[in-house]
Amino acid sequence: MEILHFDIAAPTPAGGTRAMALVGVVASGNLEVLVERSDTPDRCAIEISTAAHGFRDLWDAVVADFVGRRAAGGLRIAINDGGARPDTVSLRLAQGVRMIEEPEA
Amino acid sequence: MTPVEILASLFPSGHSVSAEGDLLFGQGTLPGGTVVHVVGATARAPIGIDQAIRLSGAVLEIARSDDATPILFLVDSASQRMSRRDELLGLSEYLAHLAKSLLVAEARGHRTIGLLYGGSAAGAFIATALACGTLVALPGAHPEVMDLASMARVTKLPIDVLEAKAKTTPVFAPGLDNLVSVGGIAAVWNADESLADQLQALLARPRDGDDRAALGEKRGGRPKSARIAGEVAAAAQA
Amino acid sequence: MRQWNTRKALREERIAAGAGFATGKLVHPETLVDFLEAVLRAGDRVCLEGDNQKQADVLAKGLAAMDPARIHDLHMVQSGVVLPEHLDVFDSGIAKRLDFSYSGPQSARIAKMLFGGKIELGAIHTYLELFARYFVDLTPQVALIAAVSADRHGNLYTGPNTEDTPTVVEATSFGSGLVIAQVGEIVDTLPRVDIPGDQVHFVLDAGKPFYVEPLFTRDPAAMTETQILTAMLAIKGLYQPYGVRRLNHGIGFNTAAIELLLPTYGEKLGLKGKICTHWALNPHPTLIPAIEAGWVEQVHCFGSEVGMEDYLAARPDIFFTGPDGSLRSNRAFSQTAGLYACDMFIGSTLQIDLAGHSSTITANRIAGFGGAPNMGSDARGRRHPSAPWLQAGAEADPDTAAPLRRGRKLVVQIGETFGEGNAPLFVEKLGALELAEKLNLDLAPIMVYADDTTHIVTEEGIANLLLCRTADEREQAIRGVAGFTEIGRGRDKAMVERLRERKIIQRPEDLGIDPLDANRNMLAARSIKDLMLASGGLYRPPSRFRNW
Amino acid sequence: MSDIRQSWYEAGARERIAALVDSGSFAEFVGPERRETSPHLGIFDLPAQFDDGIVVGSATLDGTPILVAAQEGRFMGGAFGEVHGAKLTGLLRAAKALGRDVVIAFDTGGVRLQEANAGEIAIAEIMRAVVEARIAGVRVVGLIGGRAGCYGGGGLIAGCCSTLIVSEQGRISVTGPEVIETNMGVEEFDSRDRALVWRTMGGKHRTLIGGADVFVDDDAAAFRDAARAALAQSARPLSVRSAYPHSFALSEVEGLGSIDGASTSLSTNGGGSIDGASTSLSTNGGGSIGGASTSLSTNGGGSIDGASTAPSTNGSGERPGLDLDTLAAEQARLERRIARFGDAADATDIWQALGIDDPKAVPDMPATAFATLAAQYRESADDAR
Repeated sequence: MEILHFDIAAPTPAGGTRAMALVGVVASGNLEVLVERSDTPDRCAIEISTAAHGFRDLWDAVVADFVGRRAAGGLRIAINDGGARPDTVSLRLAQGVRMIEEPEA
Repeated sequence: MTPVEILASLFPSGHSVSAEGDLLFGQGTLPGGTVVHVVGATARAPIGIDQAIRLSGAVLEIARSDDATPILFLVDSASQRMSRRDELLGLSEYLAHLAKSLLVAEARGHRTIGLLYGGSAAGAFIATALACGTLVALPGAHPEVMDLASMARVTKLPIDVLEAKAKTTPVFAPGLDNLVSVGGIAAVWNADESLADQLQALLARPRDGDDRAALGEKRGGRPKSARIAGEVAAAAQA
Repeated sequence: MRQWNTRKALREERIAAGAGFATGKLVHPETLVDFLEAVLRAGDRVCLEGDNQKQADVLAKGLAAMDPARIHDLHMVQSGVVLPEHLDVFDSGIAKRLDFSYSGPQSARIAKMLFGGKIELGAIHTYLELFARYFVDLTPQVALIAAVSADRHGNLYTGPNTEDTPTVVEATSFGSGLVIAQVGEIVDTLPRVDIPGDQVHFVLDAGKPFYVEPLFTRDPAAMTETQILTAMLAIKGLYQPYGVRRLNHGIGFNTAAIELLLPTYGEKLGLKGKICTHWALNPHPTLIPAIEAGWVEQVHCFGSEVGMEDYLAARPDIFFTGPDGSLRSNRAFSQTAGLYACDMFIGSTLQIDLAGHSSTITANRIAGFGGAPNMGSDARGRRHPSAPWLQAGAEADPDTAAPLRRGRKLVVQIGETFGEGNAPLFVEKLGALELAEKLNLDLAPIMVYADDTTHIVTEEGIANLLLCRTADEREQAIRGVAGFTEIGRGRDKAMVERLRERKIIQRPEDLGIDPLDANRNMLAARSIKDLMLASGGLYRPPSRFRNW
Repeated sequence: MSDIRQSWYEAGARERIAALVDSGSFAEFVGPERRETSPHLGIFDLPAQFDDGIVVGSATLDGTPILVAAQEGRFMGGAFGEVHGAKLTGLLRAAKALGRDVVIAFDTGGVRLQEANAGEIAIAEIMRAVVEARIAGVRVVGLIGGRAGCYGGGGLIAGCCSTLIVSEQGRISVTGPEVIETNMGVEEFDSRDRALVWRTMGGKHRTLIGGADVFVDDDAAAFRDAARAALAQSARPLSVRSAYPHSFALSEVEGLGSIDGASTSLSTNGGGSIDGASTSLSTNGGGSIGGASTSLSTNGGGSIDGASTAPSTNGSGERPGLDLDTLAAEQARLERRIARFGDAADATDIWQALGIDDPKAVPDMPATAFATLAAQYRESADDAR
């Protein structure tokens, strides 16, 4: 497994009060994204565990785009990757943020 | 050891165990006077619906009596029978029913002891040996959940790579030692000593719940199972 | 004195040679190989019928079993290179030269054989183009065709899968060539006559139906959220604003998703009756929900689809059917319809370059074209107006006076930025170019040329190439929807934003679409079983697609 | 789009639980945030999943506390590994201790190959835990309708459950089609013939031979309704349970049970299914029929009469804990199955022998029509499970 870490500035803090959100599943071409809160509201930390080695640049681009578009501040994100395509990664990250921002039941 | 040798060592004063195809039924008396029911699946034969229903029938008959006689299950089987007919008729129900019969017999006070003296695999292993309250084995027994060739096909790893990995962990490869490590087999008996003595000693110790996960943890084959099961059970009762 | 009937005389010779292995027109099945060796001559131009669906499979086996010492160097002119036997004849030397259109399942092997020099390649055609050449410079001397049944006079019933047969027979039989048909059975009375017996010289009772591939069945269960998003973008960003009513769809999952969104998402947008009413299309099972919901007025089919026969027969208002009730398909006519009478072609491809050329040919696979280059091209001979055609023409050329301005067919490439095996859809250099260099071809096998392509749809958005005024704008418009591929990451971000202001690029949010809304619950059917139920049990999917 | 049927087959483990239990009532045990992943997958350079492919926890269903588990069939085919199995074992042990019913949404190919030995023992531990919980009077309801089916050891665990609820897509079997084909040849089983796979192992066939109790459409709401109905019959007061910690003598609790069963099913079925419930009470005292009629009525009307005529082998409206009588009845049921159908070459032969006029039409039948047919012709397992 290759482990990648990103810790980057995230201008927009995530809303909502949920402590955790989980989207996706570890399957071929898919991934799971576990979203939790951190105590640094202006940063987003992402840890990726992937069996597809050597794609750091691509992850870099996907993560930067995500933080630019979504309210990712104050989030700690852990990813188990089953070899997902970048568009699937983007979608899951967006779903993760939406879920953690959902009002609690 | 062969079934004949095993039965001779268990019941030196004789027994009534006889073969019915590849199955065994009957009883024997231990030197100490304890009567033991014997059922068996032998000759590395696969367990299909016809074998399973016969075995469960025998176990349920024993279970009916309130005399708390132990049941000894001799096991040397293949896997479950792989056929269209068996699956069409619901093999999963037959194997589950056999396991349930053993478990309910045990709950009614009959100790159930599996004695693995040969092979066993997959669903047949679960429904026979592993459904007993205590599972012991004889040296040379060779249980396997999945053979390495099949595993190589599914994991797309060459067999020699799998064999190398098997040296570092007992968790996936076939073999008696590996099943002992994960706690599936309580003990390996000594074939050179009286099996009767070893069975009498086993019966003299009261059985205290399902300790396989604890054994697996102690022996290093299953590092997390006991703790996780305990934590879930505790959380549910909190 | 010149003899003016040498071709017919040669045909008579072939018929006489074949008669020894036949009773009347009926070939003795056990003598098939001897029969073929008797009627064929080395160097013959032969059409072995087979396209992307139906196959004259028994005749193909017979052909491959011939002795290459007797019959060799054949010139095969056929739509599809699909069965292993289609290439075996080149391995053995029975055949030498090949002109074809499509080679889906054999794409890897045909590439290897072309590189190895086993095949002398004429050209890779689009269907209609190859059919055209049957009547000009590639007229077959022998045609080996397939039908459902024959009567004793050689009249043929082709059933729903008529496809190429009338075209092949027309060219061969009236060009003084020999026509040999394999049929599933001999009957006294045919349900209908698709091919008159006087155009057919021999009939082989194959004792079983010809092989048909269910090529147009897309399992809704395999459709992804991203494909659904691209389908939403296409409907709201193209079908709606252009008002596309007459169209053709490719066979990919993205377009199948569009078909399944019509009764749900399309309905919500109020588009029923305003889009997707008339089709040149194979009978896609995924179109069933839209048909049942009343969206579709008429469909003409290139071929049929396995399992759809009873459904088609039960919907004669929608499909072209014969007096017997079954579908009549015709590839040549439907391709013509797709070229001249449709306002949109939308389909998927494997590679798109920075100019907008697209190709399904990669370094190791030569899948051919099928019908896409024809459908995906602007018909220069078109003269009738329609709203989408005029609107597209105006976008491309705002300066010319309207009465003199050509319209434009909408030619749309739709796909995800990364395809199977995470291969990028967008590339610097097409595999087709590398192939052309390697094989020293005059033309790179481009599926849809850049100047025909009007739009590209990906999950990132829609690029409208009609509105681009320079090559640079065009390149950035393509980069602007190329996602995280290297092409996409190499975009000029400022310029892409300017293109977005001019609506050359439209993002999902520009169209009021939230990508997170794209989910499988929007599909009118989420499984093959749903399609079967939607058809009222008339659609009978092949076993391999079932999970019940 | 809330009016759209939620496909059980397509849903993930967490979506299934959300659809099954009362909104907001689910509390997960050892959840993904704990990152208790498989310690073995790394050996194969395979990615782990934070919950190891199973979600377990407590919830309420119509206000009644239950324990619930759902397997994620998309992660490693829902297979049992060490952690995955241990979570279910722990849950079932708690069920026995608490006397609380359990619902398990199966979706599994069986033992996880990469940790085969651990998975195999885990299945044995789970089966023991199911049986011990059932002996203590707990009801364990299995739901089967996922992509991975319920294969291998999963099939054996399912065979230990008190009630199985299945959809057409759900497959229950030990050996999978590909494995049979690989080991025994394509003549024995052509795994690519999917129609054959489903009519041999699928939900309709299992329903018809009594391998599953309740047939539902591929609809999360239908699974919920059927689970609710199945649980509604098990409301044995805890005092009764503790008074008879092991094997109940049937006669001792029969009277109490049927009264209890009657009031429960009447109060929860509600609306249009009261007729069905009262009919079944009058003819056979409830039992599993109440469950059947409830789920059938959710699939559309017209089937209640059929359901109420289905035979019952147990006159009790209350199902006692698993005991010898249950197993004796199951032994007889399974022996009868071999005697009746042991020579059948294909599922359609069995369906014909059951009296179904046009067995070939069964696979294509919509759920409602099939449920009606099944109610009339199936071999009911009733309490013999």
